[in-house]
Amino acid sequence: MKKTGLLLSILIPVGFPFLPLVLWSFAEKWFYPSLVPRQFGMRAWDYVFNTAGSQILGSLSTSFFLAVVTAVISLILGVPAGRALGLHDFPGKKLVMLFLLLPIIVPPLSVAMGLHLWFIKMNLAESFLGVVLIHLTFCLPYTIYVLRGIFSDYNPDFEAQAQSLGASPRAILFRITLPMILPGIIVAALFSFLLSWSQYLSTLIIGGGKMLTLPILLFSLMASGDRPVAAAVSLVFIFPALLALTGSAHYLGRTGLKGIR
Amino acid sequence: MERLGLRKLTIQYGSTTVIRDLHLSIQDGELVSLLGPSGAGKTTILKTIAGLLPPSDGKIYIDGKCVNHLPAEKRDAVLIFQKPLLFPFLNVNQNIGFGLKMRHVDRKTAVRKIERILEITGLNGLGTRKIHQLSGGQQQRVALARGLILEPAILLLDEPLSNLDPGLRGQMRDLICSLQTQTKTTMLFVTHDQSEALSISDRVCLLLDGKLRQSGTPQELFYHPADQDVARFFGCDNILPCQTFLPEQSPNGRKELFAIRPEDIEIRTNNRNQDCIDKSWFNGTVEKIIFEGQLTKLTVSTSPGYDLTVLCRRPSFHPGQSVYLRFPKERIHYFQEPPEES
Amino acid sequence: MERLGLRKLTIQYGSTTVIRDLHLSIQDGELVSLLGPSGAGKTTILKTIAGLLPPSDGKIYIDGKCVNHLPAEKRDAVLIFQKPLLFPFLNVNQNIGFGLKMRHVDRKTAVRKIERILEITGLNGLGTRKIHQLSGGQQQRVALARGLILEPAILLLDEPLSNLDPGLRGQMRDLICSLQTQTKTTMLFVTHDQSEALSISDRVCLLLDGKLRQSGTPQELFYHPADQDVARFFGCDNILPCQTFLPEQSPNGRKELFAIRPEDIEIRTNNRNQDCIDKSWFNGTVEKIIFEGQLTKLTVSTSPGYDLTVLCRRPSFHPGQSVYLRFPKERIHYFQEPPEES
Amino acid sequence: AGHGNSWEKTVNEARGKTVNWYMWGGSPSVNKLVNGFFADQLKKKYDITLRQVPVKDIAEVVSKLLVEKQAGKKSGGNVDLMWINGENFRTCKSNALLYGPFADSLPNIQFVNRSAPTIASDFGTPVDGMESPWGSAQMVMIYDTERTPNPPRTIPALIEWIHSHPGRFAYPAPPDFTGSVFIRHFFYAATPTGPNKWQGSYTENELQQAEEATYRQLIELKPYLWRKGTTYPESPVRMDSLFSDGQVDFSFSYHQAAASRNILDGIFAKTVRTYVFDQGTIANTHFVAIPFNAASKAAAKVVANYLLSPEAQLKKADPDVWGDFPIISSNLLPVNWQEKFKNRPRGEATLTDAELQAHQLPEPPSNILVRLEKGWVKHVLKGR
Amino acid sequence: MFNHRNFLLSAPVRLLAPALVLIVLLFVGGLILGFLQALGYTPDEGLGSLTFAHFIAVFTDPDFIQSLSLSFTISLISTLLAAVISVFLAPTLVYGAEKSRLLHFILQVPLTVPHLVVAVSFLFLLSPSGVISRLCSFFGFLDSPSSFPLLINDDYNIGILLVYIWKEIPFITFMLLAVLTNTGPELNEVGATLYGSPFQRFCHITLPILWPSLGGASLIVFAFTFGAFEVPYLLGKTYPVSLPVWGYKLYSDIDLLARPEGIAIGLIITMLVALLIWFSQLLIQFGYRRGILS
Ligand SMILES: Nc1ncnc2c1ncn2[C@@H]1O[C@H](COP(=O)(O)OP(=O)(O)OP(=O)(O)O)[C@@H](O)[C@H]1O
Ligand SMILES: Nc1ncnc2c1ncn2[C@@H]1O[C@H](COP(=O)(O)OP(=O)(O)OP(=O)(O)O)[C@@H](O)[C@H]1O
Ligand SMILES: [Mg+2]
Ligand SMILES: [Mg+2]
Repeated sequence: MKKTGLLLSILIPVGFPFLPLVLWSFAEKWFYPSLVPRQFGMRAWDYVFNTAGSQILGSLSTSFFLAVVTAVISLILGVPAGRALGLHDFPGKKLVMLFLLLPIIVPPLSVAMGLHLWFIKMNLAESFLGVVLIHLTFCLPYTIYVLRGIFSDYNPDFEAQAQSLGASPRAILFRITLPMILPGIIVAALFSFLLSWSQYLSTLIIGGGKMLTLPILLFSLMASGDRPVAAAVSLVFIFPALLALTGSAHYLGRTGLKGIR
Repeated sequence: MERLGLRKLTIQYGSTTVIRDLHLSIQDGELVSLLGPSGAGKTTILKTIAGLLPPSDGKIYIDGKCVNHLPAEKRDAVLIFQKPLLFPFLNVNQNIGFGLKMRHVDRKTAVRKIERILEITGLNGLGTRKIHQLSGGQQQRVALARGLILEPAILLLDEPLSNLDPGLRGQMRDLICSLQTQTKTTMLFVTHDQSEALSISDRVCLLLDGKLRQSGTPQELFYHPADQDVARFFGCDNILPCQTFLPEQSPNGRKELFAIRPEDIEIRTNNRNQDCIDKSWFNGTVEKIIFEGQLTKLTVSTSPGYDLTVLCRRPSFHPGQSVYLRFPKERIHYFQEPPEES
Repeated sequence: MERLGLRKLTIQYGSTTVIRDLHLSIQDGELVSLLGPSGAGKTTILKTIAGLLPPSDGKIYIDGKCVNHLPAEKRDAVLIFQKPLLFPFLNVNQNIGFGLKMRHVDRKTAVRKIERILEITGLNGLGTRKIHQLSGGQQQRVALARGLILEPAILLLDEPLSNLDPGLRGQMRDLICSLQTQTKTTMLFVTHDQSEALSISDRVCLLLDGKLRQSGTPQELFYHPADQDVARFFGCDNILPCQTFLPEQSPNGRKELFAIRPEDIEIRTNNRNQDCIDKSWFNGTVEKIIFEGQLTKLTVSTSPGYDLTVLCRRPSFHPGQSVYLRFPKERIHYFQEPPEES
Repeated sequence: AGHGNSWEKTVNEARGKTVNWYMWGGSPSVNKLVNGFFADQLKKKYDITLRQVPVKDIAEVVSKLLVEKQAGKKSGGNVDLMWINGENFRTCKSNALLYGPFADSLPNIQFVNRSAPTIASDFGTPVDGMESPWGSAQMVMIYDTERTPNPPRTIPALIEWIHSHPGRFAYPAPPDFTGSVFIRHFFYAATPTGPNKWQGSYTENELQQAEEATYRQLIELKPYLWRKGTTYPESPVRMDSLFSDGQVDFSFSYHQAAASRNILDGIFAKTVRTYVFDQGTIANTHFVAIPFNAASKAAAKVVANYLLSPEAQLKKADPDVWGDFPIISSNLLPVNWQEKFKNRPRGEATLTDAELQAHQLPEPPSNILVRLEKGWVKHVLKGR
Repeated sequence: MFNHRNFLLSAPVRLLAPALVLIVLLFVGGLILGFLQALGYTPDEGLGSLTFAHFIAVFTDPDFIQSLSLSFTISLISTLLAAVISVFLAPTLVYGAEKSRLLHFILQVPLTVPHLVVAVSFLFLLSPSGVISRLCSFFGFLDSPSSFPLLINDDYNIGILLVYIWKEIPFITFMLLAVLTNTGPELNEVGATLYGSPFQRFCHITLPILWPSLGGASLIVFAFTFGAFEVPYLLGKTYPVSLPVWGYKLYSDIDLLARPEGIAIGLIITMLVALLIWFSQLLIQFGYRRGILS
């Protein structure tokens, strides 16, 4: 009973903002002050899937590959770093940690502005790689942050046990270490993915509109005032993120997406 | 044949020496226990033998070959950790077969071996269980099976029983004993529990302060401790000066202290005068009586000013009572060497 | 005066009943221990008394008042948990003074009380330490002090020693005893360690399978177990049919089984024929000898086909040897009631 | 023939190339036209892939080119074509950010009356073939015949109307281009000698006086605006929503067919109509330009040329598609095309060509435009 | 190449090196390059023309104080509100519905929704003709549409605050939930048996437990909202604008001279955030010394 009340008091405020998005995306004619659209229709969805389909699909895949590549690189660099910070003690650890985790707090705006000119010179601006690099500046620290937490609860004796049972270092890495930290890897990957997925300004500065990601497309659509289309694209924008969340819900466990921004 | 040999083994963490100049030799088929209090460095030794820690000095021989420069996975010594450390993403069979897989043993042989080991460790039918579906005792048995199946030259067991309930502990102790008899696996068994070490092993090695203090049969260590610390470790609190208690018995001037086990002291009420004329009896007062079940522990203060611990069965004393005590001659243990200052 | 009374207390988690119809009464100044194996429901009982779990049936009286409907903070019972559970964000003084602060005791009185309790728990000078600067034993003492300072009607202690090293455990046991004598605090002490329960308490209550099986002095439980399970819990494995072993001694037909403690069985080699003419001696064969230190455990098979456990000191037997055994009449324990089927 | 030859070379060179056309992406109907019809035709005719890059404000692209120039990126730029005019063109031209002149080499330029002042110069900056025209537009007022049967047809009448209907009028905050064109009408109204004054010579003093009068009017109007002028709709689109939601009674657009489009999309009610002020409303031409470092310059030229084709211009003028004015003069076209242009459909809320052309005002030079925008921010918005 | 034994055994330095190199190059490098540009460095003129003029121009602009205080108020209020609500929400969830996976899932949803989308949906909700206004008018609370209070592009930044609060409450709550589930209910139970009433337990046990991570989470929220662009851009007033919006507008101005000022504003935001971290560290240390914290 009490639990149901609690559930509702969370569900309603969380769910309410989705209501106008859904309603608008199906609205054909909806004049103020009628409560529900006077006429429902698929114009907006038709625009999203047919008229502008290739553009929206294109930006969907740009966003997606950007986020996936960023997440993968973050993991490749972040797993060793997280291990060092979570498992080892060494002089200067605090300072290194500050360095590696500071980009979580500093807004990406300043870094992107600073790097832009040099990225242009090195032909990195408006390129996939350039945008991946700028996303890495804040995704990698988040990955390290998550994996540090995982590794500080990690028992390296599992590796020693495997080695004593005859496992080579390579076998240990792939058969023991990675499976053991798999939940952490999934969470970290999800973090990176979501951060990169929803990034607007730094993508715009470095990608210059050429890297047409969903947020950039949505932003330019917002100027159109075509509310049904903006609502439909917004929903398209949320959907993969929700899918990723649902898919990894099992690994997130009780701590959930602790620390995602 | 010597399965394991340690020669002048010294192990350091950074600059602190944990183990110094350790010598140890274990023969084929022996079950040796390494006994020591918490923090003595037992795990450290096992890890070094297994190749998980580099020694700072000394040599390690397995089956007569020096293995100092072999990595852990190439040594024929398998370490079983204190916690079962089963891989949670593998089932029981896969856990037990892990080592075989690492050695590329073919599937058929592996399956046969796993079946046999499940049998002798009493895990039949649990092969396809997930790890979290096992009880603590079952997990520990899987961990044992995982090591045993590799038939290593030596199996190193790090307090495999300390995480178990007292009831289970007895069962597992028996299981290890019977496995050892069945498979003739040479084992080095680490524990901090003396009764475990005394009851399970052919030979006990006592480790105190990073040094091997004494090595011998359980009875040797228990009844003939090499020094005061060993005696105290085995619960012999009564370490007394010869001069005060045994002025004439003292066999030669060099022996200054002797030990007598609490359960070896004879104690009587001093109202039955007829027997107490013997000069070997002396006076004491009962200070404290603690019933501990099979034995009751008395603290008795003696006239020379020493508090003695006496263990006896079903005593009929009460605190404050005056008693007679006697040290049976054959139970007195003189230390071989002059005791060190501590 | 009754400090704590439990009447027909039943506790359930969901639909599984953990404790059924428990009766218990603790008088002012008593130290009662609640003994039971892991999972017996000991913690559950303490939490229920303290008000942290609601009982599903029965009444709880503290100082004669029924407290069933009082929340934990209004009950005059303080629970000390297995882990010290000190507040990490407070120092030692603040931890100890926590309860006083909750009661709005004025600063001066609080400071005085804290000083006194630091004194008697041997924590002088540690008052301003941070929690993580304390050793495990010190932490446990702070936890004790934090409860004691409130002078509750009853102090509930949940295995306060089980997380400590064996050495420390003895010291803390002595401390609790002496605190109890000094402060006359009524205590309910939970443990799964029988020697702890036997040595520390005025009265022991044995909990098995959610039921209170026996309650009495340590000696009563140890030597006069109410039933087979109690006997087995205290290590008396020899539970034998009267008809086979004591056909003529059996006092009346109803008693079917008797118990004899392993250390009470007399054992002799059967080559000294002169003594063994007594009819009370019977034959056996030594199967297994396990040296456990103070006592050695023998498994002896008897001609009626029972395996007996015998504990004796420094035996000179060897496996396979034929021996004579005897059950001293005065050590035989007949069970009061017909044993239940199990 | 030589001319034709080199164009053939251009077309050949353009084959298989991709053209990134950076443009304002705020209009779904324009997006649809570009990504749909234009892209399909270009692919079919020239094997050119047209890729629209929608941006919020083309000024961002200009500043991007500036940085690229600064960074020395002289070729391989991502922008092949951009939709541009006015101040942005002036900045590009004066900073040499443009490739050209190229417009006069386009075959289809023959359909354009190049001597018309609005085509020869862009907000007072001579075009010089550095950009190619592709459409023109005129500001129209939008109202709902049901709510406001008799809309005010002069600026003073509008001011009066706002006074008597507090809170029912809003305009987007300059430098938004619709808001900016709106205040230019006030500026023209505040110019005693009429709008053409600024096309010729004028003194700084005269300009200042007109400016100040404009700001005075607008400041004085503030309390009667929507939300008492504390905030402004930040885009024409936001103003359209306010209008369609009945929050305000007028909207306006720098695009004469926008209202018809909105009625079709169900955003405006069917009773919405447009009108122009009696003194006229401002009209301008929009162009496409090729940046100095564009990667596919030839293909960009082919696209610019295609945009001037009668086919593309007719499609663009269809109110169902967009409704933008054709930039080509129908009298320069072949006869069959002349017919088609004459009979092309118009949206129901769109005024006739004659009505609109009779009420066209020129844009002031872009330096005046910039001064007005900055001055508005300073005096009207920030109140300094 | 990658050596597996190194991964398992080697010194932390080697594990950290790749990540450190990347962060130092991109993050630290970006800040330094930004600083150079804010000082007026251009590839054409080189280092010769360095000047603090752009910083001075920003600092002396009367808009600076306005923008700063706007950004600061938005961040402060949204952080405070989100923190306060989370502090009450987290214990309620842990002690009230610890095992409800569904609830946890629902609460995670806002974390995955980009700020941009939230801003769009709140625009649809709160605008004068938005869903809420329609609801009010449907139930007869409004006589005319213009009597609906302005919640978007308004003087009090209600829309921005609501978006941030909606997004950040789950964020802080999850940080706190992790602490509470790690600590378990035992300390609270101890408090109860030591006579602490529920309110006393909340003040003297739950709050001190939550304090460190609450501080950390709030710091992150504050820094993020302080440096974020999308939400104030879409939902903010025409004037004054928040610091990041102002900075980006200057940065993307077609007047090239405005660009260094834009970068300068970006760096000022960074410096203010760094200052905030330093200051909070100082506060914590002060707390340690005074024994307020431990
Ligand atoms: N990684 C390490 N770095 C530094 N010192 C260590 C490390 N591991 C253990 N030590 C120290 O070495 C000593 C021996 O540790 P070890 O773990 O071998 O003891 P142990 O005999 O196994 O104790 P236990 O019975 O508690 O398992 C201890 O004093 C311990 O503090
Ligand atoms: N929250 C719970 N929900 C359901 N069952 C529980 C819960 N807590 C304990 N139990 C079950 O109740 C029984 C009694 O548990 P309790 O913790 O009281 O045992 P205990 O005697 O204190 O054991 P130990 O010596 O291990 O502390 C156990 O079988 C346990 O599995
Ligand atoms: Mg160890
Ligand atoms: Mg318990």
